[in-house]
Amino acid sequence: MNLILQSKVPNFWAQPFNSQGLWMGVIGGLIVGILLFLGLMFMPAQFRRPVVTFCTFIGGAYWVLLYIFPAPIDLQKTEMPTGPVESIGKWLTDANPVVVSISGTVTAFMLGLGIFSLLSIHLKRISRRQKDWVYSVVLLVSLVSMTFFGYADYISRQGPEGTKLDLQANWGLVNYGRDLLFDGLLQQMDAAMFSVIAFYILSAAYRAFRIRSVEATILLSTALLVILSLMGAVAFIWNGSVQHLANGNDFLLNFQLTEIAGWIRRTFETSSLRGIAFGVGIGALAMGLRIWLSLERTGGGA
Amino acid sequence: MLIAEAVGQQYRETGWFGVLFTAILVSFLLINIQRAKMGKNLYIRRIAGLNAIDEAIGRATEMGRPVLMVPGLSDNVNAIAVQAINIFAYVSRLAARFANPILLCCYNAAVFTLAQEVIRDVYQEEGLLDRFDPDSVRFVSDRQFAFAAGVSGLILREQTAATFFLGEFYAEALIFAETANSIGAIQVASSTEATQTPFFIAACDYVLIGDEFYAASAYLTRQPVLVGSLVGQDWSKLLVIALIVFGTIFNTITVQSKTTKAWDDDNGVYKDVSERQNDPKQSFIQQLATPFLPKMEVERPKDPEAEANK
Amino acid sequence: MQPQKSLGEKLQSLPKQVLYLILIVLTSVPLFFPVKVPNEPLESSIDLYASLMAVKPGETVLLASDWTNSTRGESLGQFNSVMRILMRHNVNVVLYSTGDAQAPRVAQDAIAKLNQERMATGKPEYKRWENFVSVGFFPNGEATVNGMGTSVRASFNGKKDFAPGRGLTDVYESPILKGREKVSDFPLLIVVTGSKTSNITVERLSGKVPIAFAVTGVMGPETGNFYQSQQIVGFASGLKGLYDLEGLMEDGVNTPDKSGNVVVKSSKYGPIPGFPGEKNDGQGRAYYPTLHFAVGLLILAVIIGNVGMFLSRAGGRK
Amino acid sequence: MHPLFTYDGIKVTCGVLATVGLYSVLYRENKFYRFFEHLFLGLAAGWTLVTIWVETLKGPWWDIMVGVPPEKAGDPIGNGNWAYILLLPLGLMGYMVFSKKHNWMSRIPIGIILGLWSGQQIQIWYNTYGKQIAGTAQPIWPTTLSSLTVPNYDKLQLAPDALAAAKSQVYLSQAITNFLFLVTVVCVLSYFLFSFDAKSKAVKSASSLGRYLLMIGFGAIFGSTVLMRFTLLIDRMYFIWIEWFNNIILNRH
Repeated sequence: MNLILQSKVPNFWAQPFNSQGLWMGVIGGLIVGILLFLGLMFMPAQFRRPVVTFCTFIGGAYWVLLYIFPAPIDLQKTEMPTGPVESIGKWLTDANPVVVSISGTVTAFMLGLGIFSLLSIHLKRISRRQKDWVYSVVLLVSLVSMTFFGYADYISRQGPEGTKLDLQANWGLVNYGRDLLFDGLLQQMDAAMFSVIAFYILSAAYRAFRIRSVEATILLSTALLVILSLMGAVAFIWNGSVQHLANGNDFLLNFQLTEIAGWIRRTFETSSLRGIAFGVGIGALAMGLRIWLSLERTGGGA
Repeated sequence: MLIAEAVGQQYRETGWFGVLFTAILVSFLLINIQRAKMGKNLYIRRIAGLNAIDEAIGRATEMGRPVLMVPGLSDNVNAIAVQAINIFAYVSRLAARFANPILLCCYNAAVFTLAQEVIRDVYQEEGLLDRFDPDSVRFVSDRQFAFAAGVSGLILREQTAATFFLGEFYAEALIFAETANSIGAIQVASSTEATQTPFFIAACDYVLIGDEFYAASAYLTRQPVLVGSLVGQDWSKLLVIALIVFGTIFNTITVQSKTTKAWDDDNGVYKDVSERQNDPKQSFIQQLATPFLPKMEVERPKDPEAEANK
Repeated sequence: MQPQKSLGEKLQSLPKQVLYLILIVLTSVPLFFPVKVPNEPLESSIDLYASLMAVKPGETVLLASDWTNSTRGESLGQFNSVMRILMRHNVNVVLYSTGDAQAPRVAQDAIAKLNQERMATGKPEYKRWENFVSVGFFPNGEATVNGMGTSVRASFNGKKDFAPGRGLTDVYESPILKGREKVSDFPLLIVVTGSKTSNITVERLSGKVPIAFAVTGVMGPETGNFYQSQQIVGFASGLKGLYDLEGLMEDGVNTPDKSGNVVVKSSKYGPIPGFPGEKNDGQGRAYYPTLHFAVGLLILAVIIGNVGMFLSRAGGRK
Repeated sequence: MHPLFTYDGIKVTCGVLATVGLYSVLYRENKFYRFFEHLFLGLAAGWTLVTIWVETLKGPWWDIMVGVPPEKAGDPIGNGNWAYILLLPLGLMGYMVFSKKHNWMSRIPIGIILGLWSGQQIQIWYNTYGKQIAGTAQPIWPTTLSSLTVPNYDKLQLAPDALAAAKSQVYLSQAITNFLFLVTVVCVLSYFLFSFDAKSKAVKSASSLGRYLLMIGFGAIFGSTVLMRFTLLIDRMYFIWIEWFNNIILNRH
């Protein structure tokens, strides 16, 4: 415990930048990791599930502990914990950034798998001259060039001179390359694909919004009402005429379009969303619990 | 001092009730999982969308066209992705038996890894490993709309006969749904994002709404653990309902009970009416949910080094 | 030869491509003729404006900028309006992002443009490092925001930004972050987002700091949920919210304009000034009128479809 | 020089071409679309490879592991935490997924990520839903019938205390709204009760009512979403017609 609870730096875990101790630690850690790796490879089969179960449990246990274990009350950087309870609490809170970085980093290392899958599919297609192999070439070329320009641009922006490149005047080829590929193409295609949805909404609404069943009718009429209320001009005219009719009668004012739509959204939209949210939330909690305790086998064998 | 150690910061923020309530929910789940394990057979109501799965695959087999599956766009492998993959394990098991080609498009590398592993297992269990093509489970892109473009391209070129969109879907939901619809594929869809469900309803044949998605694996596989936890979820929902109803009644009564002078706007006079504390923080249930414990000081020794650095 | 289609069937089976073409035309033409459409701001938008105006000059707010060009249509305008208000109030901003790796860059570009606009009117530059720091992107959003709940400093640990003359420097060396360890040390947390990051923020930080949102229209409903249960102080949703905001910046709340009549009334607040005469209108003004045509087409299409259905039913009965 | 031949001109033109290319799928799947689709996927993958280091690994992993040159002596940021190296082999275990014999190992990193996620669910559940449960419990019986709906306070011009009193009432309309809100939440929630035999009348009627109420909610969601989608389309059209056609091709400003 003492080893973990060290608050002073440098210590066993945190060595000064570029110090011999640090690099020995890194290399040592790497060796340990590799040994662990090999150890697991040649581990008897019956231990496999327990190992996975254990790792999963430890991962979850941290957050659960953090949740239920009393954390020190506004402990300042300059203060030391009063007793064992507080020091454990402090340790849990301090560990937070470390734990936070784990899943992101581990996933990042696995990205190679994704790229591998992409490459294997498209290289096969090219080598076997399958249908559309030309497009696979396009994909690979764009992949490579984006990677190249991306890194070149990134490197050129390092160091105190980096800020200069915020001005286009100081750009070099690589900066232009990255800008063209990323801002000029990638981002624009993002926006384009996103906006395609507008067309699909139109056709979907035209096809599906028919007054066939009670449900469909409810859906349709609510949708139309809300849409109209969000169109400033329509709302303004409707409200205006209502205000004119009401002249001073506050009760009638409730029939302004924005009022009605607002009421529906407050009363039914928010509430039904909340109903769903409770259900889904509990579902996620249950699923989380099952995974944490490895109660179910992922892959749901029938 | 002792209090300070017993009651941590988080209890002063969310209160003991939060931890207790979560604990109750957890216990509900565990109890029912135990019940189910002990062979108590528990009832699950019919879920239309799920009965459609077999039909969809059957249709795909007749046409000899592939089945496309997308386990949502989770940023990292989480329960939603896992649940989707569990359902897809069931789907691909059927597909494998009918020797029907499958396509599983992943958005995240970790999800891809899991899917690869799980689907291979499925084929192995069925003893049909020769039918498994590792490229049928593929990573398309981890950029939302590149993924959308890629998958719709696949749908159109492969002319998929059945498509399953289950998991975490956002704006791209409608792109998939309409594309698949335009080639007349039979679609089963569900998004844990309630905001996307109406679009699936508009464009898909069968839609699992909200929680039905989490019920799916229990419904399909009838594993005791899953069924049990489903019952536990229902208990939890009932508890939530009970809490809401109790809170409402209690709230209503408190409001009625306090009376004082208040303005009657019609007759323009003061008159006796009960007064509601319209500050929600005052309502009992709110205080239960988030108690406002006073800030408290704790005497601690100073850390000399930190002082020095300051 | 195929049987002649009845009018009803025709109306029900318009080719998609035709609808798409009409939509393109309707969303293109009006852009060349911008007009001001009348409007009444939503309460949530007023609350957002009020909470922004409530921040005192010299204070530092957290601004999670989680949008990129894919939601430029709504988010850019919202971001600009929010930043305009803060800049005019000389409020310092700590930019961070959990939504997208590109978000910080996009936000900086937007600020650069606003700066040009600002300096063109003779105001001093809104300086990087002294007025705003860009903390950058956090890949694991959920956990990072969670960490911010315990200590902002710890979560920002190791993050750097360009300090004038010093190059990359640890953000916590910036004057505007002095003595702001906890999230509760900030008067306001604003999230401008086109993705789920808003939920993540509420789930982990609600109650620890006042939170205000500017979200895309699609997220309006779920955000309304948090608004109703007072987990956030106010929000602008989509183009409507943006148009509200731009209007509020022009007219203020409970404040008379030149001709002396109060444009926006609210019983909730005292008078909150606007910025009449300054550049308040942006995307909202440019896009909102066009929107009416597009939505009009949608409604028309739905009506046609249903009319067609009824006609063919009537035909069937004969 | 005509702006079309400046860098910005070329850049915007590329954007327009890409946009049109992707739109062409609306007519039908074609070679033009296929080209831009693959270009899109390629660029996206390439960019991911860049960000994976620049955004995900450099800061949160490498810099913390090897540390950075300290700004001033004894500055804790300067220290490197070598233990972070252990994450590397952990991540690499994922790559065993393709091995016939050791593919189980890929479940270890996945297991850890899942574990972390699951633990968080338990941690955040109450913080997410607690307040919402409380917020749903509102008074459902009016405290005054002096006015059926909420009066227009601005018009009353009351003394502060009287105004507060008038505001603090539960008027009939509010009571009804609160009641409907309650009913909706409860019915929708009971629609998601799976393990209760639907033969029991109460559950059945509640859940079927829940479904109708859901549809109102979905309708409203659809309504509020539609506008955003159109906004993005308008933004594209603005890009094509104003930023490209008007400003660059016609060279007008």
